[in-house]
Amino acid sequence: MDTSTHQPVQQSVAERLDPHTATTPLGDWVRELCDAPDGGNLLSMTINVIIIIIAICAFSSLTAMVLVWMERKLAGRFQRRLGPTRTGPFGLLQTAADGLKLFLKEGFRPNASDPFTYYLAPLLPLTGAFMVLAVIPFGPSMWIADPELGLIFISAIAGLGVLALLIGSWGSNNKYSLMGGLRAGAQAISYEVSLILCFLLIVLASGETNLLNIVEGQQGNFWNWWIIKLPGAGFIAFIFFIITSTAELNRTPFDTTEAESELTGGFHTEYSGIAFSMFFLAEYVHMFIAAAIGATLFLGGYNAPFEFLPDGWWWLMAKSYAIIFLYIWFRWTFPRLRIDQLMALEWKFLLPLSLINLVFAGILIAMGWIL
Amino acid sequence: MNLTACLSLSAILFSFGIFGLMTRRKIIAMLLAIELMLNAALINCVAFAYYAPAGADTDVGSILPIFIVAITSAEMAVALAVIVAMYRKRKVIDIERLEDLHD
Amino acid sequence: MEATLTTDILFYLFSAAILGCGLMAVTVKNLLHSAIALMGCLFGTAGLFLLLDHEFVALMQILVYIGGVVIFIIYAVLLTTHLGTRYLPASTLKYISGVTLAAIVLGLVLHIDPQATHTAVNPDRTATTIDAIGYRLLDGSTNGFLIPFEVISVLLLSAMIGAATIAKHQKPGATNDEDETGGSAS
Amino acid sequence: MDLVQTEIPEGFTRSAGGGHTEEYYLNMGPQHPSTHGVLRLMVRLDGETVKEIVPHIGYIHRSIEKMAESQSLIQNIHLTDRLDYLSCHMTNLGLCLAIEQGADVGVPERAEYIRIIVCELQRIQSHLLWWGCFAMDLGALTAFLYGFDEREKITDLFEELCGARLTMNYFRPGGCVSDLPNEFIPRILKICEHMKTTLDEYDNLVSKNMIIRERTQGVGILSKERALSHGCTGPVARASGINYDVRKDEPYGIYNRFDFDVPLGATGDCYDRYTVRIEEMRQSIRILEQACKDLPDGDFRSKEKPNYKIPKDEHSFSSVETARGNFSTYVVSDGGKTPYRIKYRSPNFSHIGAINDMASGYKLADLVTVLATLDPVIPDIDR
Repeated sequence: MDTSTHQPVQQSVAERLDPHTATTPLGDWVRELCDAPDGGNLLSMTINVIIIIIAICAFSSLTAMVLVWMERKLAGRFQRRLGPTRTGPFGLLQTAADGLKLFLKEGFRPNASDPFTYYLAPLLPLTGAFMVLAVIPFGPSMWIADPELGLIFISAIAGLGVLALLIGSWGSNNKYSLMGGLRAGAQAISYEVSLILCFLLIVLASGETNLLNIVEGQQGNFWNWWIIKLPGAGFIAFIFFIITSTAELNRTPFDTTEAESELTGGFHTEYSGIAFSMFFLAEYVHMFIAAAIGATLFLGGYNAPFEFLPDGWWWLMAKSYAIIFLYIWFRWTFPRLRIDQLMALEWKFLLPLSLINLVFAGILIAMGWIL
Repeated sequence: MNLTACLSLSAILFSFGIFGLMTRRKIIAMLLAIELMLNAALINCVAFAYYAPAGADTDVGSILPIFIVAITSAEMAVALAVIVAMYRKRKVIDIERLEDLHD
Repeated sequence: MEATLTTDILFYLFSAAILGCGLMAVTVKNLLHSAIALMGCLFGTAGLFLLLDHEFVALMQILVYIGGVVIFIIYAVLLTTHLGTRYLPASTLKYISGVTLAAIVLGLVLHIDPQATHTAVNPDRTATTIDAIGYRLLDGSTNGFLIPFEVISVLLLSAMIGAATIAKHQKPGATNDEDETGGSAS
Repeated sequence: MDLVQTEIPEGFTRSAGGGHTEEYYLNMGPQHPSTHGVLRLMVRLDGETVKEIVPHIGYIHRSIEKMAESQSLIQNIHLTDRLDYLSCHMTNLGLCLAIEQGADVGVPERAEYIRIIVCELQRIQSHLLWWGCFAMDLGALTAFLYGFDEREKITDLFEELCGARLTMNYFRPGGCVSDLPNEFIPRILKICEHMKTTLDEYDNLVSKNMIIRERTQGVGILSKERALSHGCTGPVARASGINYDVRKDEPYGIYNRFDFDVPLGATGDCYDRYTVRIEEMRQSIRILEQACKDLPDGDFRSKEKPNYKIPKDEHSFSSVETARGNFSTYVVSDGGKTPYRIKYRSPNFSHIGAINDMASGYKLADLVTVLATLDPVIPDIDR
């Protein structure tokens, strides 16, 4: 992953989007190899970009593998059983075996489906996931891109995930798929409103849209994290963030889009093999991303909970996995909501309360009642 | 890359939009064409702001698109609602089969 | 961004994507395909805006246009068409008139000032920050955009309410009544 | 694929696409996760709202009633296992009671008690499976495994009792095929104690869950009148407020000796059907405890006969309360070794007939809830 020491960022947007200005040991080595030690040329830039892409791909597939294993293990524990144990130590290789099975499976396309949309849809979710992964600050000197409008970038890209479901569900030419897709569209658009209101609260509190600056603003002890620093409002917003992100991730209790007992799989009813595994992979990468964003915004990102402890990517990982544990816990505990109850929850409960919470936070900030 | 290139790009995109608006029969497709034309206008806004001479008010290059986008989404919301309501009523979204609308 | 080889390559890549997807959007028969093509076109435009240092506009393009408007369009397509819908071709006369009109407009626009080539970028220019946009939007003076901003907010709200009202389901009772009398509104 | 069909499929009252709304047909099943087997429901939908449901049955019809005519009465007992395989002891008992009535066979005291114990254990077992599937249909997968975990304990007991885990074939005319194994009663009492705490746990996990309540209360209401006219029995009828339990109203065996309540629902919605079944498990535990306490010593079977014959023109009839309702057996004999005709009355058939009344007007997800609270066993419908 491309890294760089972080100075208080006042570079121009173009400079920061330019991978060849970032300095890293690996990047510098590439530049020296390409005879361009200062600034870089087209060749070194291309090579660096390719390195970044490989890093993201490797990271996201590894994350998905770990998360699938973790979900299965935890589900086993929640259900008084062991989960996978046979493949590799503690069943760690189970996901790899599953992946291998999915890749070797025949890619099957229903005869009456629309090939263009059917094959385009599985490609989209991972693309969005990679784009968001690029702006998450993993550590003080560990990030790929650091756009000034990081938070807006995330909310913009996060809204695109639903496109794949809509397109794929229509292209499969199956009534169950189409219903799942329409549900997904309605659900994603509705819950995005609350999600962005949660983001807005952080923007209001920190006065920043840049993710690195938001994290830097929460340095120090754990009461400097926004979840505690904004008394009450931060915690409420965090809970709303967990609820809305669960809905955006289409996980139980909001998994109406794939509701296997009603829609037999929803939007991915007709997908198999690699196409299905793309959806599956993206689902877990999205879960990590949502948790990482929650950790970054509310739990201080890569900052250590106490000043005397060193900051680093391990803190972000620990916090993200704590949130992921919550998601998994929800999934294996709650039953599913009905689609109309889901919409009522958003429009009659979450949205008004988020707005009130935002006003409340605004009052807190204006009066200076911050820890 | 220069201003002329940007403006030519936007002009070509705009003419695509006009072509679509003229030839399409489905209302949704016509809305799509209008989107293209608005997009061309956006490109113009931004390009002019980028190539503005010294002392010009370049913030407007970012603010005008906000208004364009807001108006477009308002227009789209109403138009698509009308289309869906019309489809429920008549099962047709073909513009030529809606000639009786003016009666 | 300075005009370098890299930016030129990127510009032409984005232009090709915009124009290719734009052409697809207005010519492809399948409505959903043209909506996807429009999405590609808008993405290309967003890239172009990033190239032109307008990060905020680019992100808004993705957030509102692609994440909102295109999804709405796709939603409407999903609700009103299904696979197997026959797409009637336009008449030749319409094609001819469309091409002619498009050519005339293109000629007019390109004819206005082909020589006005501002290749030089103002060296002192800075990218517009989101703070500046915010201050300008809430500025009540003659230079500010407070009144248009408020008007647009009211417009958006009324459009949303209007759209919800128009698309609202009729009461089931009303439909049944019409069925029983055998009269369908025409 | 055309979403809007013009012709009306068999059984529907109105074609889809009429009026100004977008109606279409959806085929749920015969292979669908929530139909618990090979039930096929044709549904007319308006968006997500269910307008009309037409159930299609017969996908696993095995002509058991016809097969019965070519087998002796004893040979027929194992066929009744294949009807309602989740309450096969009770269906066994139904046929045995009919044979005992027709062939005039007495049952020893101990055998009567064993029958009660085994039947009530199986009622709990069947309701546990239903509880798990119900939760799974509503999306709570963990409850499914919890239900199966407890069910496994009872299934292990049955395996020890008769060697089978699903199709027991344990009862015979005049008693049972074998006596209870050693240490059986203490283990049953242990399970009873365990089930009492487990049922409270279930209440915490599912019954008191807000989402479950939202999704079941006021959903799929079956009024008392409609329940009567559809011939619903068992928990479904009792949830609608019909105080009818074969064990109380037409007691068979020695059910009149035990003290238990018949839980009733008020509105007949899905939540009532849920709570009635949960309460039935508690009542079954009560019966089990009483029966285990009073279990006498003695024979487990009256003297065995090589063949049980029902005299000519003797019609024998019995009804038992299975986990799903009134299961009746009607045997007509021509005096030969094999019965002339056997007719089984299965509760599930009536329940599936009532599904249009219960689920139309609600959402598609509610149809799944209604189906889950009906707890259908498809082989029992098709026979």
